[in-house]
Amino acid sequence: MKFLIVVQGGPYTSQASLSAWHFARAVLTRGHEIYRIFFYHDGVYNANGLLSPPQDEVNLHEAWRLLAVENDLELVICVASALRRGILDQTEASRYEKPLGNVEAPFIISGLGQLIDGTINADRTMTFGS
Amino acid sequence: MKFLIVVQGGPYTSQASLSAWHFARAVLTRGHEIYRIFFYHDGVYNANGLLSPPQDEVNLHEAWRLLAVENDLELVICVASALRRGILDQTEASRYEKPLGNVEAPFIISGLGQLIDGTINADRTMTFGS
Amino acid sequence: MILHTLNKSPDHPALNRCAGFISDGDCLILIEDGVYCAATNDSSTLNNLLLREIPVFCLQADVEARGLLNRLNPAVQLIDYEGFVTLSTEQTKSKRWG
Amino acid sequence: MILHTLNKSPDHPALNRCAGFISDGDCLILIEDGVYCAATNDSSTLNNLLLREIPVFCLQADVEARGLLNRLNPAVQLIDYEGFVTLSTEQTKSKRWG
Amino acid sequence: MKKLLFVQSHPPHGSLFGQEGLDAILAGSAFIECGVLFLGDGIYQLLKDQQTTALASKNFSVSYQALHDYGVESLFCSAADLLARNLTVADLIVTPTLLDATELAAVLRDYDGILDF
Amino acid sequence: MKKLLFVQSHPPHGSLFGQEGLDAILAGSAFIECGVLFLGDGIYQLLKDQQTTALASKNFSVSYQALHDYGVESLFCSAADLLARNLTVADLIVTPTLLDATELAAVLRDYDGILDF
Repeated sequence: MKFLIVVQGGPYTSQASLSAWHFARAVLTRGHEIYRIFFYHDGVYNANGLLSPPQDEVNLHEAWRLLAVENDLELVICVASALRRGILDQTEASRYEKPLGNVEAPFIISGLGQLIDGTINADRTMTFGS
Repeated sequence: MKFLIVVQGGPYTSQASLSAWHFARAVLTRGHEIYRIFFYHDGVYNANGLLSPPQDEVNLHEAWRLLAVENDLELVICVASALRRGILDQTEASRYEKPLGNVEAPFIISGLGQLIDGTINADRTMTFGS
Repeated sequence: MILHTLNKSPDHPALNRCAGFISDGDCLILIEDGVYCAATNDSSTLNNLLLREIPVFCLQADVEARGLLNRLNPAVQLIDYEGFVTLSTEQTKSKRWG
Repeated sequence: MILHTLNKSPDHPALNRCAGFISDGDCLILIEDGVYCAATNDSSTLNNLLLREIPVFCLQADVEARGLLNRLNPAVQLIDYEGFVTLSTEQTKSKRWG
Repeated sequence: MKKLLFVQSHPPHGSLFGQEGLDAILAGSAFIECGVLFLGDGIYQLLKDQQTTALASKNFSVSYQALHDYGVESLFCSAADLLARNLTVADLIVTPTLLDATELAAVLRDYDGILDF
Repeated sequence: MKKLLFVQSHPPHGSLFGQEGLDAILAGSAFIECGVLFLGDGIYQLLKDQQTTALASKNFSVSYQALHDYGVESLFCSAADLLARNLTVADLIVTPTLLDATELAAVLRDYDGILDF
């Protein structure tokens, strides 16, 4: 089966990101497919490449990045949620005249259409929120 | 009277930042002094200089910056809260080998001692949270 | 004497929990989603506080934003942010509920 | 058939609200702070669901992290994240409560 | 999938859930048949006469009036939630269908997918 | 100011309030006399036998055992909150003083400042 996973909570602040990450790994372990992971609301904070947690805490940005790279996953963050929270890739940084963004691949900034497309084309949608 | 204002909520996500900003302006209008504004928990997201909200929404980062510059206020963000949320000034960015931080003056990264000092030395502490 | 601030609707346990901690001489200000606590006249918790002559305030900007200006318990007093500041100077400390 | 996920303690209105929406054939999984809902045996809402033979699950990692392993309502079933995935494949959709 | 249900359960202005949820509804309407269920304090999003100037918050609720133009016709709320808040449909910007507990559970079953805000 | 009260009202792991609140308590103890009040679900922070390995969350609650070394001796909780959760002090990592409603209100009055988490 194909899963859409929606993450609505910021890293650490709520447990939503950690739960979603555990769930995503279990989806793959069970032999299912992840159609897309969509970060909405405070979930977009997971894409911030500057996350620098203490060494005895999980680095959730890095955890998502590794999971995506190793399994060729799509990590999509909502552009509207991201911009107002200061989560920008290089393209958006240039557009808004900021010196440098804080988002890099495999995180991709895109629109809400990717959320709707996911709910339509995945077999299951699982939402994790705060 | 001297006020310590503590902001524990992220911009937009909760109303805490907006309420704190209105309260801070009213403190000054009433002729009182702001000893310090301390950003803790998700409040540190207010310091992110990359915030790019739509034009019909208040830019809370810019609102705090202007209030601080015009009134010579201390905007202090907690270092531990900030690092794990990816809110870094240039010094911390270098330390953690990130290309560039996202925090500039008048926001200052400092420790929890500044929160305690504020509660001790200000006449009143007002906390805004999510 | 304590200025209690409350920012959650009556759907949440904050109002009931807070009420037990309010002593004579304290006051309560409803802010943000807390103003919904004053949007009906039939909250026994709020009415008990008012009967005890605990002053209860609502932040006007929050009331207006939520369309509640004509729906408030008339015993609750509207104030602006400057009034909020004045309250905080009159009380010796504040406690947040939410 | 719906997999209901719930992530708030019984202090919040989520459990009671959720219960009214659970139909026969649905199941409920308590995750994150939701596992506190199964930490006592005297929740009438939870017991009503169990009486209706609605399957109720708790995520084991969340239970362990909160020190609740020996405090759970024995009618609630412990599962891991893979079991969570299996439940979500067995039900046709999911609804989040919190 | 044929029909997607959006659930709004937070009051407006205190958080961004309502506004970002509405953005998702508008996006969804371009792709698929959408319904909206207002639960608990979510119904407060539809209250008339929200004046956000003094607060400097965005009055996004007025955009619910545009849902009809986007082809979103199915709006639901709980009659009990409305009553508990001393509200009637006359107090609301748009007119959702009032449902009892059995009908509400049926709405969840009827839709092929659910997005929660 | 002479005494500062920290109020912990969130359960552990579901949010960062407990952990960041405890950081603030430890910081406070270096400067001033501190007390801690556990309210509502906040008392769950003190529950014994939290095993966070599988969750990969930080087991910060064990640090409450160090409060004594930091000179933080005044820990309070509501007897009613404990009872409502089927807990006794034997279930807790450290032993707070159990208070009734009148005594709890007196604690708030007694401290010169309050920090809420």
